[in-house]
Amino acid sequence: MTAETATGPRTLAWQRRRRSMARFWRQYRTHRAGLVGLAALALFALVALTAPLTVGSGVTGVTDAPGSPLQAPSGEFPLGTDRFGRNLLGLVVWGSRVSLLVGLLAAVLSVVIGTVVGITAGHFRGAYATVLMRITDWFLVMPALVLAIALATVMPHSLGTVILAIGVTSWPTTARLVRAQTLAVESRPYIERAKALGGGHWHIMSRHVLPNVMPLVLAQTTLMISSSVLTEATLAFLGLDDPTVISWGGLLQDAREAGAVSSGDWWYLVPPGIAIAVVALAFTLCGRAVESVLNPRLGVAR
Amino acid sequence: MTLLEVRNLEVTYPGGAAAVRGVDLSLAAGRKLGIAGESGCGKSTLALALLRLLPAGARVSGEVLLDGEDVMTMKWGQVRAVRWAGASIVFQGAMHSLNPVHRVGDQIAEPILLHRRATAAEARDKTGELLEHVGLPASRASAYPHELSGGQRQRVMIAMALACDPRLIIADEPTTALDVMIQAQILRLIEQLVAEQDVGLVMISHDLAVLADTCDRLAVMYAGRIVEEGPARQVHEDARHPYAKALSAAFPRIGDPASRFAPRGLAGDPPDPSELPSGCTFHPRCPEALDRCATEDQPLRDAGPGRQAACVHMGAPGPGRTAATEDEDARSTT
Amino acid sequence: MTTESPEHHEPTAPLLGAQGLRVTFPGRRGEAAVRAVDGVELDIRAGEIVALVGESGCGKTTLARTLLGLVRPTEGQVRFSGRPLEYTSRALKAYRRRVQLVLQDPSGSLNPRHTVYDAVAEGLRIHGYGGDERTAVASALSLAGLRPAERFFLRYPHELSGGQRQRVVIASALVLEPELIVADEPVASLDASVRGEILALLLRLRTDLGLSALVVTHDLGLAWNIADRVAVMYLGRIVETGDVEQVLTSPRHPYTQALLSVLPEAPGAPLVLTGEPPDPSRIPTGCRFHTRCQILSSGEADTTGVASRCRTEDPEILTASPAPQVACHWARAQVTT
Amino acid sequence: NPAPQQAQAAGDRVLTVAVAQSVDSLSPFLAVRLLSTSILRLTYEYLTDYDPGDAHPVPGLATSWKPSADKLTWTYTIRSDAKWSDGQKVTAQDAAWTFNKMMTDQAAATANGSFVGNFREVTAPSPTQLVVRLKKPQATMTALDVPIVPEHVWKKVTDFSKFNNDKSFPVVGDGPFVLTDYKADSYVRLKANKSFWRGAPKFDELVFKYYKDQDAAVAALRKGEVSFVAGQPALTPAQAASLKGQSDIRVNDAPGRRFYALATNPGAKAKNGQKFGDGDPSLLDQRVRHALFMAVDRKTIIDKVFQGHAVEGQGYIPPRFSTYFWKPDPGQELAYDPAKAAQLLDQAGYRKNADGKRVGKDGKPLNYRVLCHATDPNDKAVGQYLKEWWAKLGIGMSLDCLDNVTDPWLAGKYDLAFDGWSVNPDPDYVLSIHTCAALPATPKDTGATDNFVCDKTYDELYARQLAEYDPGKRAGIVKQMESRLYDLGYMNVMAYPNAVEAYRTDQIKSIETMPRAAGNIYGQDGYWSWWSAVPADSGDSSGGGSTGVIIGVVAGVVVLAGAGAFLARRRRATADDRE
Amino acid sequence: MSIQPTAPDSASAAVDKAAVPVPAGTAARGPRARTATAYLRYGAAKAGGAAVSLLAVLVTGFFLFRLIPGDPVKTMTGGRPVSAGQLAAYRKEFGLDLPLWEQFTDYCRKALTGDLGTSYQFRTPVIDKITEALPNTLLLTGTAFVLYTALGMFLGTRSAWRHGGLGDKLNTGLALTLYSVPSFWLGLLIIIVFAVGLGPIPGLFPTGGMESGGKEGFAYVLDVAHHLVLPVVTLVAVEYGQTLLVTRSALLDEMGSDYLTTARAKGLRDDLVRRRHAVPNALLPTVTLVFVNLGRTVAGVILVETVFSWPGLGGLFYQALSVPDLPLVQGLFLFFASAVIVMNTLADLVYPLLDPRVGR
Ligand SMILES: Nc1ncnc2c1ncn2[C@@H]1O[C@H](COP(=O)(O)OP(=O)(O)OP(=O)(O)O)[C@@H](O)[C@H]1O
Ligand SMILES: Nc1ncnc2c1ncn2[C@@H]1O[C@H](COP(=O)(O)OP(=O)(O)OP(=O)(O)O)[C@@H](O)[C@H]1O
Ligand SMILES: [Mg+2]
Ligand SMILES: [Mg+2]
Repeated sequence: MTAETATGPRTLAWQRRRRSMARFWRQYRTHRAGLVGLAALALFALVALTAPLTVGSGVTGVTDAPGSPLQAPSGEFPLGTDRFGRNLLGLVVWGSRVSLLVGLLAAVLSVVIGTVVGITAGHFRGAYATVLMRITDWFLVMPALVLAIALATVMPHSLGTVILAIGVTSWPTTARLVRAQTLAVESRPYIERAKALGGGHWHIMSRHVLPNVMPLVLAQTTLMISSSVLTEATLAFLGLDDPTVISWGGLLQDAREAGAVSSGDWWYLVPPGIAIAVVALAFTLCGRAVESVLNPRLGVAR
Repeated sequence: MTLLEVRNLEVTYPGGAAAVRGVDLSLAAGRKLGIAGESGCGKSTLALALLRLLPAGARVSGEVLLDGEDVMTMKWGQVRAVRWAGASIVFQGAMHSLNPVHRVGDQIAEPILLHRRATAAEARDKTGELLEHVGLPASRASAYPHELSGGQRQRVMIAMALACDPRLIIADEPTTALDVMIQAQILRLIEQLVAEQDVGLVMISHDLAVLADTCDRLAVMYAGRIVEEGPARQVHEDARHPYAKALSAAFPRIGDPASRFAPRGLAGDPPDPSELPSGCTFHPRCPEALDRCATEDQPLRDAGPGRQAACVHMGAPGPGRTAATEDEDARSTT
Repeated sequence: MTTESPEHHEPTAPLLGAQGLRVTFPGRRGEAAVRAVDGVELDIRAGEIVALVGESGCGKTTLARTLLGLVRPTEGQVRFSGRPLEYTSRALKAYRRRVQLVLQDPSGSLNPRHTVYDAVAEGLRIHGYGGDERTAVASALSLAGLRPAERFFLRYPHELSGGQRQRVVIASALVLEPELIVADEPVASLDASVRGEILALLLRLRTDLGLSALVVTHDLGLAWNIADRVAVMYLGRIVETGDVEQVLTSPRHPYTQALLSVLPEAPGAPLVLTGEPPDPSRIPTGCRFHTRCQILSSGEADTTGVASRCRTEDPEILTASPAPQVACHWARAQVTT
Repeated sequence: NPAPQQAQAAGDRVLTVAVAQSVDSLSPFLAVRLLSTSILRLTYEYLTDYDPGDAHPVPGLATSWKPSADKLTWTYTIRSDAKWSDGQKVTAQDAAWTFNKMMTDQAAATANGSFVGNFREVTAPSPTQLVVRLKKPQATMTALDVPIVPEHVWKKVTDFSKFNNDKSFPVVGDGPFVLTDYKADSYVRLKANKSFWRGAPKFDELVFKYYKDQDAAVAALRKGEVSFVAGQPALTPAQAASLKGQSDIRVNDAPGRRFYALATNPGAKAKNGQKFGDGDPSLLDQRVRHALFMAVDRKTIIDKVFQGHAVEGQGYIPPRFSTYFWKPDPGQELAYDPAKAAQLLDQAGYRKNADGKRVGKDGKPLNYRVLCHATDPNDKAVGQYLKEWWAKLGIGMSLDCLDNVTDPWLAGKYDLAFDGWSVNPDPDYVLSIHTCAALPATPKDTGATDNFVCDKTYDELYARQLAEYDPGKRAGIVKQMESRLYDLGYMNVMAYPNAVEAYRTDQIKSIETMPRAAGNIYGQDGYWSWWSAVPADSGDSSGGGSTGVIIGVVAGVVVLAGAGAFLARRRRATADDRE
Repeated sequence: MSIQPTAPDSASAAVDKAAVPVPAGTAARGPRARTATAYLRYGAAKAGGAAVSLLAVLVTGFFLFRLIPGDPVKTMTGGRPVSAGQLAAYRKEFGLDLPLWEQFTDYCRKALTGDLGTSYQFRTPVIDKITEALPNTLLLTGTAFVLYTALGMFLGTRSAWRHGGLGDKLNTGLALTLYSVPSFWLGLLIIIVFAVGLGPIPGLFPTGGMESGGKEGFAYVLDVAHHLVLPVVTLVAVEYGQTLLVTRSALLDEMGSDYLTTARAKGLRDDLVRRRHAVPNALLPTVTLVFVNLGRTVAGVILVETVFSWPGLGGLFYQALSVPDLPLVQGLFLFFASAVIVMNTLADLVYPLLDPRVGR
């Protein structure tokens, strides 16, 4: 009570945010799968962030590789060595940095484009929206992987290219979802009320639409990261990544190029694949949990 | 004999919401019982419980005797046989109670085929008849629900309820969300059909005035309980329970100078069924509450001939409700 | 006739007025245009509560929105304080400080992600309120009957009951200290027991603050409860208007009569109009009500000798004056004979 | 352990070879890819063949040949016992028609036009005599790798640029095998030509089966689905190692005919003197080129990247071609010596700055772009080593791995590039690509040049060897050319990768390698391997045994039936009372 | 790759339209005739939209691949020595000497007649290469599509009907896990285990390709089926999850519906309620997904085709890109995009036949 009575609007806002975070967390906690996903993500984030301390950039060096090529797992190399004799455990740990970074950036890029397009197309009707939605539809029918591969082939092989290729091809789903949500929000009476209060376009989009599509966007981002990680791995596997950068997909490609599949060198192939799958799964689980907490109508995790 | 006899019915939803808490009701064949109460007081839950239609997880106890047989202890097969053939329901919001992708004729014919094992042609004829009966051309059988207006859809629901000539019709807010004029049409239709076919009617509404006009007897529910029960007119015009009083005052009589510039309502908000107040659940809002109301639950007590009210001001708890009901049944309808 | 309301007979200049207002929506996919509002003259004076009643789809909401400047009229004009409403965004913004809207559905009218404080302060923020926001919000909330106001600041709409939500909506309208409130079905979605409290609040605001109000409703009882004047609308047109007591106790238009007769406690047999409410994209010629008119179908109009006029001649639009008026050939004939 | 599959039609002995490369065309006038040309080798006889022992020319369609004294007229005697598979006799006229077509029809010259570029006239005075008149002496006249086609079939072809020879089967030919069926990216089937003049092949059928994925091919070999896995690309060290341990499988790890090199952009220019491209100017300094190469530890590359399946690079021509193999003198050799490399760079004026980076003449740190083939794992692997080694020298490098390196390459937009060629028994071609004559006429043209090397001394030597019909003397000149190329430092051979391939010994009893002592099987200069392959007694590889099919189908049916039964049971359960 | 149904117009329209009651008067006069013309109008609108999309694809197909750096003719000749004159001749042959605008109109005109140009590397008409590989891709994707759709819908329905139960949890868990697995990786593992054979598991299936060759009649069919197993299993494993999840959530959404209570109140058995009322309604949004998936799967098998050496369009595309074989890439791109558009349009056209609320 005392805290509530003697506070200014700023503190109020802060309190409110803290409260809603707490409420969010309380509900999130009830989703066991979401918690598992979150724990896995925390673990991976920790591993990726501390990689310079734990394994160091030295693991990627080929000239001073510690082992001999393709050694099976042993005490010295828990996951064996790669074709240069590098420590695979270290590489998988180091690779998490690129895989997560690319996944994250590509997803953010894609979701940002999608959200901007979706909100504006939903808010402004008329020609602008029609054109925008035509473009969106057009991108939607483009086979995303085909387009991403084409883009990655046309542009120089680098991480930026991969991020761009994923981001540019995957936004339309978000745009459509956000637009649908925007339309739903805009049909709510409080928008009418805000207009009647004298609020302009910016006020309505920023104060009413955005906060209401945010849950969707957040959930969508999480899900999108999952698919971006997968797409990154796919592009890397197809050799469209920067070959000197270590990523999980790149490791898989290395493994395949080295003939690990037919030679039975499973330790080269299995860990990066599992890492990809676990991260993608973890993001998906978190995304679904977030989605069902923030937007129970979607009915995903009921 | 009584058509429907409900004894001490209780329903608790999985979240802990005690939606119906010890309801006793009875209804003779050919009579009309109104159940009033505000949103969330458990009216629909009660209706669903009568045919064991509540979602899995809801805990139900008590007895529902339909023609003397307890629905609660029947085997599922028997329950299904009772449904629609014994008692049918007209749901709140016909908009959503009809399957949007099936033609209305098929939906009406579905229970006929299911319970009567009639041939398809017979069922089709019957469907046409039913539609004509509720004032729709038989040709509308081929329409989809979305092609009908709200009033027409509600008529379809009523035709469907009549499909298997049930002995009891439960109408859960059949006219809510309809326009005044359509509402009047539908109410008239229901009254007429009930009179014609001699079926029992349980009509649920939040509009006390409507019920008072349509039904023989009226039960007012509050927080899952019946707080007042008696002949319809009397309950509406001269309520005993303070909640029923407030409710009936909320519907002003046009031309009554007392209500001009004097809207009347009840302070406070309806209780949350999962966190009911102690004692009499109405006491936090009650203008006449005594100290003991906060701790003591108030059972139904006699409140005049054929009337009961669950209020401390009514004197001693009443003996039995059945006798009084039977008495009152003699009263003719308006 | 009761005389509880002290101000309502004083002849003041209209605060808000509609002049020959027409709103037409283009038809969908080649269908006929929808004439939602089809020639309305209506004045609301300072301190007056006017009820607008009518069946669903008759154009009540559209009229209310047009009065607020949310819809531009196809024809006619809205006048506020004697000046026609301008539709530049600056003029609209200024106008919207003085006229506020309260909607039917309090749950929908509140952004689920804004706290009560935000919802109430929104208007202040939009209009760049210079004073102490917190105090303004608190006083608006207490005016609306939410006391102590601070207790509600951090609540989200879903933590409030329906009645409380509607109070928040009203508070957020009051915070800008408007002169007039347009309330579209303000209590339709509320429980019967809660309804009275909200209506009482509206009445109190009028007495305490001199606020005018246009209350849109389909509930005649509500008009009886709080309004000074009532306007009955049918298919985009006002067909009867006058003091509440007069119109509701001795209605003259067959439509008003039918509306009143179907009320549960109404004396006499209900006059149930047949058919669905007609469609505003196909307004009948002649009197717009003649297709459903019980007077016409019972032959009474014939007796009076107005039947053919009913079918062919559109009764003229009622003026904005507060005097009782009816747009019916038969009713007018009754008076003259 | 997998038992060899049973033949589906007893007696038909099929040799199945797993391949990855798509056929570009089956027309001898269009096909340039290794697989396509190998198939053409099998289906059309050439004038001459190479001896499987030491690759000297041996009779093919021509039983003998001889140049005129002025070195400008060559006369070939065409054998009279060769027949086309449709029964017609093969005559000198067929050969003359084939060459003339290539000389007169642009489209027909697409694939092998270079062979006839120096021809003045080709005639067939008699069915057994072919006469070729040259504009200039040409030492490669016994190495004309041109399939001779039947005139009576091919003269009906109107547009050679569009005709792919893959529509009507069997294809009329005169090689050891007859092409009987082809389905793009699925298989190529050939039947033994029982009336082949050199004798019928031992296998009845030869099938090239597609495994786009080499691991799949290796697995197929292991299971006996195929008899042979082509070493193109070579089996990876891991695959070779794992196959070596397996009984019934022999890994053929033979000296290859390729060299694997690091090419340097010498400043691309055209014959008209116009310069183009954007090669780093510092690379024009021989010391820099030498320094870069001296920082490359070839032994590590052999050990780590090739894991022993390659030989350390020295001269331009691989040791497999003993006649032309050359290696640098100890004094000339650019041995691995990072310290000396650094010294050389210092001398050349490329000193380290404060950050330890070597700075170019323009004051910017040196940073070379190395063009690499995205599809070649070795490029990427070696690239990583180069990057680290050169970083120690203070030179930056970025690896530009592209699917299509042709474009920047032809435009001269690179600093260094991974380069490699398969060398023919006659080295003329790989030598010619470094002559000034091979440069494009203008920047707009495409020349035959490899990486724009143009050196007077080298060109003189090249002209001399081409006119030298004495093999011994010619070899001497070729070695001098190699030495000159080595010193120039534009082509730095790092390794000669081995041809690593494998086959099932329970399906192939014996098969001829080339060279016979230690050589490759797939992609030979001739048809020796497939022609000579002897089936093992136990049977063949029929590819995808019927036992497997049966077991698979049975398993599928069992699973489906089980699932069906399960569902039926569940359905009955749900139909019961439940709400 | 999101888990949400990426429903095109129709699904959202279904919701919008349902909320707008159609005036009663209109339906009264001849509902049949009205719906038929309304459907035609709707269909025409959708087809028009599709035509616009196809045109847009055509334009992009042209300009996107003009972005590829370098000279297509030099690329095409693969670095073989060619004189400027010859290059010019090639340019002329492939129409590359014309101004861009004319190239474009020429290309459009030809594309509309099915002429997609000639492949640089195979020197055959692109359309021939596509028609050659298309049946193989269709066989693979078609089989997988039918299986994963059936499996996904079946399991999704079960999962939703018993949601919250152990079976549901296992089902969704497995679906989500497989959904997160890279398809190529799964393919490789499947090859190791079931084609190469691991430990006691014999390698029963071929490691790749589509046929052994040289078989005819039933033996051929059996042989192809045998080759089909592993790639199909891989595709089904990675794809069924989405269908399952979408079906499940659609059915869950539907399960709260009042009309299901009506159906049960009528005395219908539980499984009848499900079969007759819940599932058909819930599957409506899934239908769109199903069609869209079919279009996407055709374009999305690149990896699986690569891993299993399947001679289909995916492999062709990858091969074309690495040259790059401009006309082939362009042709395949057009083909893939058109496939998706056509499938989307089909979904839009089928939808109103299933759901009376849409498009009338
Ligand atoms: N499936 C459910 N699970 C949990 N609680 C429920 C469920 N259905 C209803 N309730 C709760 O039970 C109480 C009674 O609901 P019910 O629908 O019976 O009310 P009602 O009187 O019919 O209201 P209305 O007039 O709004 O229809 C409400 O508080 C509601 O929130
Ligand atoms: N934006 C619009 N576009 C087209 N038609 C509209 C629009 N808004 C309203 N209408 C039509 O105008 C008519 C009047 O609508 P309005 O909402 O004003 O009625 P109402 O009297 O408020 O009804 P209710 O009591 O149901 O709220 C209706 O037929 C409606 O369909
Ligand atoms: Mg209810
Ligand atoms: Mg309205």
